Amino acid sequence: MTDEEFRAEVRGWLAARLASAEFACLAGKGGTGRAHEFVAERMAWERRLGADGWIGLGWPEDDGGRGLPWRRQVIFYEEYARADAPGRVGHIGEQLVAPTLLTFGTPEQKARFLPGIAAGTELWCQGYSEPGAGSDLAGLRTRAALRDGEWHVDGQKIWTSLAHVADWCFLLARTSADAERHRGLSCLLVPVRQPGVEIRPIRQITGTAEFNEVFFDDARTDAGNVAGEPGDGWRVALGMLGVERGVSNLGQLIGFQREFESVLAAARGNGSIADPDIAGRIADAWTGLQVLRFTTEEVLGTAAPDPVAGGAAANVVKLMWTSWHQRLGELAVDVIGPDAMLAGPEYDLSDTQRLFLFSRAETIFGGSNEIQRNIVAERGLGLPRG
Amino acid sequence: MTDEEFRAEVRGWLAARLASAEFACLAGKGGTGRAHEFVAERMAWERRLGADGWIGLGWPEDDGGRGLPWRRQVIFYEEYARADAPGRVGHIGEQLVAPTLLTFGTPEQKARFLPGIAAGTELWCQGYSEPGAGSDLAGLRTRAALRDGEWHVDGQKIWTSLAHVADWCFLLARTSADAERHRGLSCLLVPVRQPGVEIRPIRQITGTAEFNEVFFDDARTDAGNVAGEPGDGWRVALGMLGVERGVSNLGQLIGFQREFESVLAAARGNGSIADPDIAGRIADAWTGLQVLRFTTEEVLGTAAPDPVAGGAAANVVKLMWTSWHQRLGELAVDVIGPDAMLAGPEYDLSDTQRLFLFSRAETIFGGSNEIQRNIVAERGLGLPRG
Amino acid sequence: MDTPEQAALREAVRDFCRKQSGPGAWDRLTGELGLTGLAVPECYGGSGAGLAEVAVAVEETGRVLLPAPYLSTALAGAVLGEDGGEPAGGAAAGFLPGIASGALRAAFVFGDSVQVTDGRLAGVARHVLDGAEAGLFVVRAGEALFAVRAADAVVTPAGTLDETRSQATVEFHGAPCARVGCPAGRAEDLLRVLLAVESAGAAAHCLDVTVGYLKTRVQFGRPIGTFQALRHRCADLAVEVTSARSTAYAAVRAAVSSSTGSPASAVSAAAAELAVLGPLAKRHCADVFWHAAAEMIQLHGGIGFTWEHEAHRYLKRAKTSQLLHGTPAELRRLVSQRAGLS
Amino acid sequence: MDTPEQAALREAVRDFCRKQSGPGAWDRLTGELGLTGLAVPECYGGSGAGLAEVAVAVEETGRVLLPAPYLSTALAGAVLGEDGGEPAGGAAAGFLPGIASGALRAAFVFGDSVQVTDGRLAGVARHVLDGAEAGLFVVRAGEALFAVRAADAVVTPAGTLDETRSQATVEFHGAPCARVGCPAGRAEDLLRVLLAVESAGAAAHCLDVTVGYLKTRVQFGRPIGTFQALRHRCADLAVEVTSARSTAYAAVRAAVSSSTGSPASAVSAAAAELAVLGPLAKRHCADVFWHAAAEMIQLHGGIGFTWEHEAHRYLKRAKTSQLLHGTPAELRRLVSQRAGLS
Repeated sequence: MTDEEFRAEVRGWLAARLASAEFACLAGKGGTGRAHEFVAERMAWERRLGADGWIGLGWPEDDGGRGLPWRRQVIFYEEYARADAPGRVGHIGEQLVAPTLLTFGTPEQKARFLPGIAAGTELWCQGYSEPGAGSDLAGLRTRAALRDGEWHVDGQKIWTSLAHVADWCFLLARTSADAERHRGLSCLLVPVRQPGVEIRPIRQITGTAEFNEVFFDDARTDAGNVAGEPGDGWRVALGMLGVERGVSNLGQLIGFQREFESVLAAARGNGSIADPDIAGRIADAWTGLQVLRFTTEEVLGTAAPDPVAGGAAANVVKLMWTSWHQRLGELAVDVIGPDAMLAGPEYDLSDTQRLFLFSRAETIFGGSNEIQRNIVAERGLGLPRG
Repeated sequence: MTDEEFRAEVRGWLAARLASAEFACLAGKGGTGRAHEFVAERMAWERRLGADGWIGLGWPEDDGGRGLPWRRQVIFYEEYARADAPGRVGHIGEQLVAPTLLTFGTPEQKARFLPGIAAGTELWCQGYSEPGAGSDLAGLRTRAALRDGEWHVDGQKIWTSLAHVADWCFLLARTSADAERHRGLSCLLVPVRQPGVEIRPIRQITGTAEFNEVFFDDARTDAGNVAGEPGDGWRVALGMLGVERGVSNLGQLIGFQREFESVLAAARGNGSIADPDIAGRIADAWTGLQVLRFTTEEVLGTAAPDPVAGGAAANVVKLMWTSWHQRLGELAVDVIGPDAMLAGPEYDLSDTQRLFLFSRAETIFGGSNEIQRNIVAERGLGLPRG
Repeated sequence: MDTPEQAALREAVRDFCRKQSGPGAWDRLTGELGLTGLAVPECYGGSGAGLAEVAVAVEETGRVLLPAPYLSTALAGAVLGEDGGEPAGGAAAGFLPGIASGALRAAFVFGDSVQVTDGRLAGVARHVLDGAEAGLFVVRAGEALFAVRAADAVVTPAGTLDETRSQATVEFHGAPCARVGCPAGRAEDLLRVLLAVESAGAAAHCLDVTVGYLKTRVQFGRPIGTFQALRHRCADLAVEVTSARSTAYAAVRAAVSSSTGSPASAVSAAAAELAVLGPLAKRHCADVFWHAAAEMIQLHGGIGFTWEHEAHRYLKRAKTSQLLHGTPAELRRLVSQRAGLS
Repeated sequence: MDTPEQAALREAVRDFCRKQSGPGAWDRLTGELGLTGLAVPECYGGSGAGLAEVAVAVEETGRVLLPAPYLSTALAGAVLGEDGGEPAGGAAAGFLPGIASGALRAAFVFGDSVQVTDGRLAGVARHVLDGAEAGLFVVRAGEALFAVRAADAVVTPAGTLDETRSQATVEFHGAPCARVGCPAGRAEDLLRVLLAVESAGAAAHCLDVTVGYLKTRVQFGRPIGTFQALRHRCADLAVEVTSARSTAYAAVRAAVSSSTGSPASAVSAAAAELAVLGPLAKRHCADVFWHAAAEMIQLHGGIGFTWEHEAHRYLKRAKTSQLLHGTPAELRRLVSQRAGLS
């Protein structure tokens, strides 16, 4: 099969499924600032994806994947975005947990967890941040202790998306009481639906709740549910941080392109494109998107370290896309004008408004831009630490 | 006399003198990036200013000044700029050394040095920065030791403007060998024209030399020539840093206004004002100048600390004016277009080119913008030091 | 620089804003504090102070995004008050006592769509700030200004992203109206001046709160306010906020000097200055406010993005203030034209 | 990503640039290294590589601001080479061997003032980059391109702020000329692409040198590269420089794919892409270069401002590259128009 045939297959599958009675309601749902929408339907969609073999495209075939090369995975994400398919609820499992287990997991762990991820039947959330440890992950205070063949977990996580629908949490916890900072952390795999876990949604700037707080009060998981060695969680977690959204960065460019086009259409529609300021910013946004695309392809698409970005290519890309997307949100609102500051009944927001507001979070979550700059300075440029 | 009568007097004096055969050549000379021009004539001009009572306007009458209030001093600077009078060569004596001696000097020092400054017959330069101590003044290594009734000075200063014409250097040197950092520094008054002092001009981005390196090799000055107590130089020097150009900041706005107007005239002249980009930046430059003027008047013109800028008002103003002036330089060049990148014979530069290039230095010298931000964060906002 | 009286007023308003909450706030603000009557002549029940005092109150209420139509109502007092230095009947006589007492809330309607025919107004205006609660509309029609009772208009409140300040769509279908002496252009510039002051106050609050957070939030074992990159961004913001406040008050001075109580010799120059500084200050201050609110969220990290934290309200207010009564690009062109820069 | 051959070429050019100095440099660059012949067909003495290889050499010579008319000459080889895939006579046959050997330096004349009448050119062009040393001018007249010997033109070198690259005023008074097949618009876009590559290389150098300085300069008892505010600015610059390089090479790929040697099916799409990416890349890269040069001076402090330090040359080159062949504002409009964004 050629790449183009593969692309046609993806496109055909998406078109057919999104036209079906079951999933027609999902087009464009669950995207930026819409993680709260149509969750049950998107869970069904996830199972459909799994059943038809669209999860784990890049995993080795021996591990239940399809062993597809990087380019094919990008094609899948591109077509997925182009089809306006719904925001994924299984991406943490597929893109964070599975790669971690493929790298650090035991054969038993892989056998236990990969099939559920691949089938879209077991959903995951990620427990890294805590109220006192946002930028400073090494300052985590959630603790886990091994007693009677089980890890007992106590503490609090925050900014945990999808916790309310997840089956499992991929958790970074302190397992060695005397160790400091980034030593003595472990990556635990903890079932979410148990008495010791309580989930509270966090209402956000958009008025809806895309994230949660998760409280662990003597929550339990089997002794074997640790990814990598106990105490080695820092290396495991950080090793996967860059991987987390690597391959999907290219796919998301298609979605950005569509968002840009809707801004352009709005500017044409209300005549604001005749304003030289708006016209100039539209040209800048389009230029910025091309620059983002070229850079993403260049620095994420090649095996060798970039001559400038060095080992911090993913960080460079994150700084670029979050800033670009945020500016697009401001432009989108400025194009529409004062109407963009009116809310619908019960604070129902338009796509533009969600883009405008939610993009403020993108420069914070997943490693704030300040943390990204620290990493670029250190790993990319080799500047000494203070 | 009313303020307006005083203004008329200043204006009349300047008009008459600048129309005289002796000084007609000086209009607009010695300004931004032109410190190297017409130095001998500007020294004569300085003596003329002194003879006619225009130096030391704000000093107490008992110390040879005129005891004029702040507002009158501003009027003088405004009219001075409006008349396009030449760049001063006596400003370090008048605005740095004299205020220091008025605050910290002995009666003998005031009697010895103030008259020469007021008369414009003794010129000063300032020796703070060193090759290894630019932003970090506390890292100074120039040393002075008291032996046989004289200070013996050894070391090197850099970025010393006017050293080649100055009679005296106001020097910050380490006088206590065992003290560290900002302790053990002293402010010495050192004659420049002696065998132990060697001056080398530094050629700058403009091709001309506005600054010098000054080498001290067993240079001498009398034991009494120390401002404030020996060892107390840090407090003396830094106490005067804000004062240094405080009152003249308001006057310089007139010069900025004239520079802006010449940019506007150029844009009208070559039609580039029809370009929305240029028109917008011209509006921004004009707006920025008004904002700068209002802020300078508000935060430097009132006795009480500004509610936001706090004790860092002078630093806020320096950040504002240097950034504004630098952007004006870029705009001036962009208005002219490619011709602005052509140099005259022997690298002779136009006013626009000097503004464009020299304004890059203004964000560095006199405390770089980075140092200014440190001070605003600490003294203005009360943010804790690391 | 505040006069001693202004400083006392500022302290009183700030104190009120610290404590205010609930439905009785408006009554205290208008009754005990008399803020809506600051620019209303004494003969109409106001304190006869002026726009400078209104600006002090607007800066302080802007700082906390006080959810009340204070700015519009106080400005209506000033605008109508310019007609009514001595009891003269007309619009002023009918409305000023209500404004001064707080019984009557006001809002301004600018834009080009309302027209006057035979003393009656017709047309529709959207995005009328503070319009949902207004009992009085001060309306531009052509170059003139008219006062209209809300009872004679059809008012449809709009849902707003910024829930601390209402907007409404206002329709006039042959509404009876009274002529107001203040030119419409001047009134809109005065509104811009007060939006500038409000923005400057709100921006200062964003900076204050952010600096406070940076002093106490500990990461990597120390307050994040010790991290130089964040310190420098706060310093840059301090420069902007300082400049916003200075610029807003320069515009206030032009507004005061061009008002009817000022010496006649100064009025016309000040009026020309106001025509430039109104749009200039509104643009500059709203831009600074936007930047301060955006940095407030970013520097707070995740917490700054929650509904419970106040930061998002400032972001929404800032963008609304940027877009209404002249976008930054529109005001740039307006300044250019009025300052003769083209 | 360089091919292995390109990587070897890059290493050779970089090595040459490290050591080059003095008047013999051009001879080594053209002789031993054969850089001007990279895009010249082998039948004319070139190596028949292509624009991608020229771009590699231009990035490296741009990094050091090599004071030689390399960019223009190598581009002339590519532009004339598109005519001359096989010995076909005409302009190509006459000039390509000289370009390949280095005996003939070239420069491009764009702008609207030169016209062709009866096979002869008339008009004046200013700011001709690399024009002072050129023996050959490739000249736009209308939509067509012509080759003219410098001996048939009046060339007046201009003094430049940026002393590492010459400019000249070039006058044609009925100069004989030979038609070149490459459309003039394409040639100017190719020039923009190479200016983009050069700017990306120079910007990377500014960042490298600045980072190196920050690692060694000690103030307050530690390398200033440990200060977070400076680290973050370098990080932002690294993002920009990375993006400039990626964008420049995307434009190079469009240039290569749209050249005559490429598969016909791809040429027309690539030509349309080049028309957008030429101006887009030149604007973006020159803007990044300007920012990098300005930060280079600021972060070096006083020393970065001296004549002896190289930083000022980069600043002057960056501004010159921003202003020639389309200012940022002009190119923004051009991109807008060509990409159909209006």
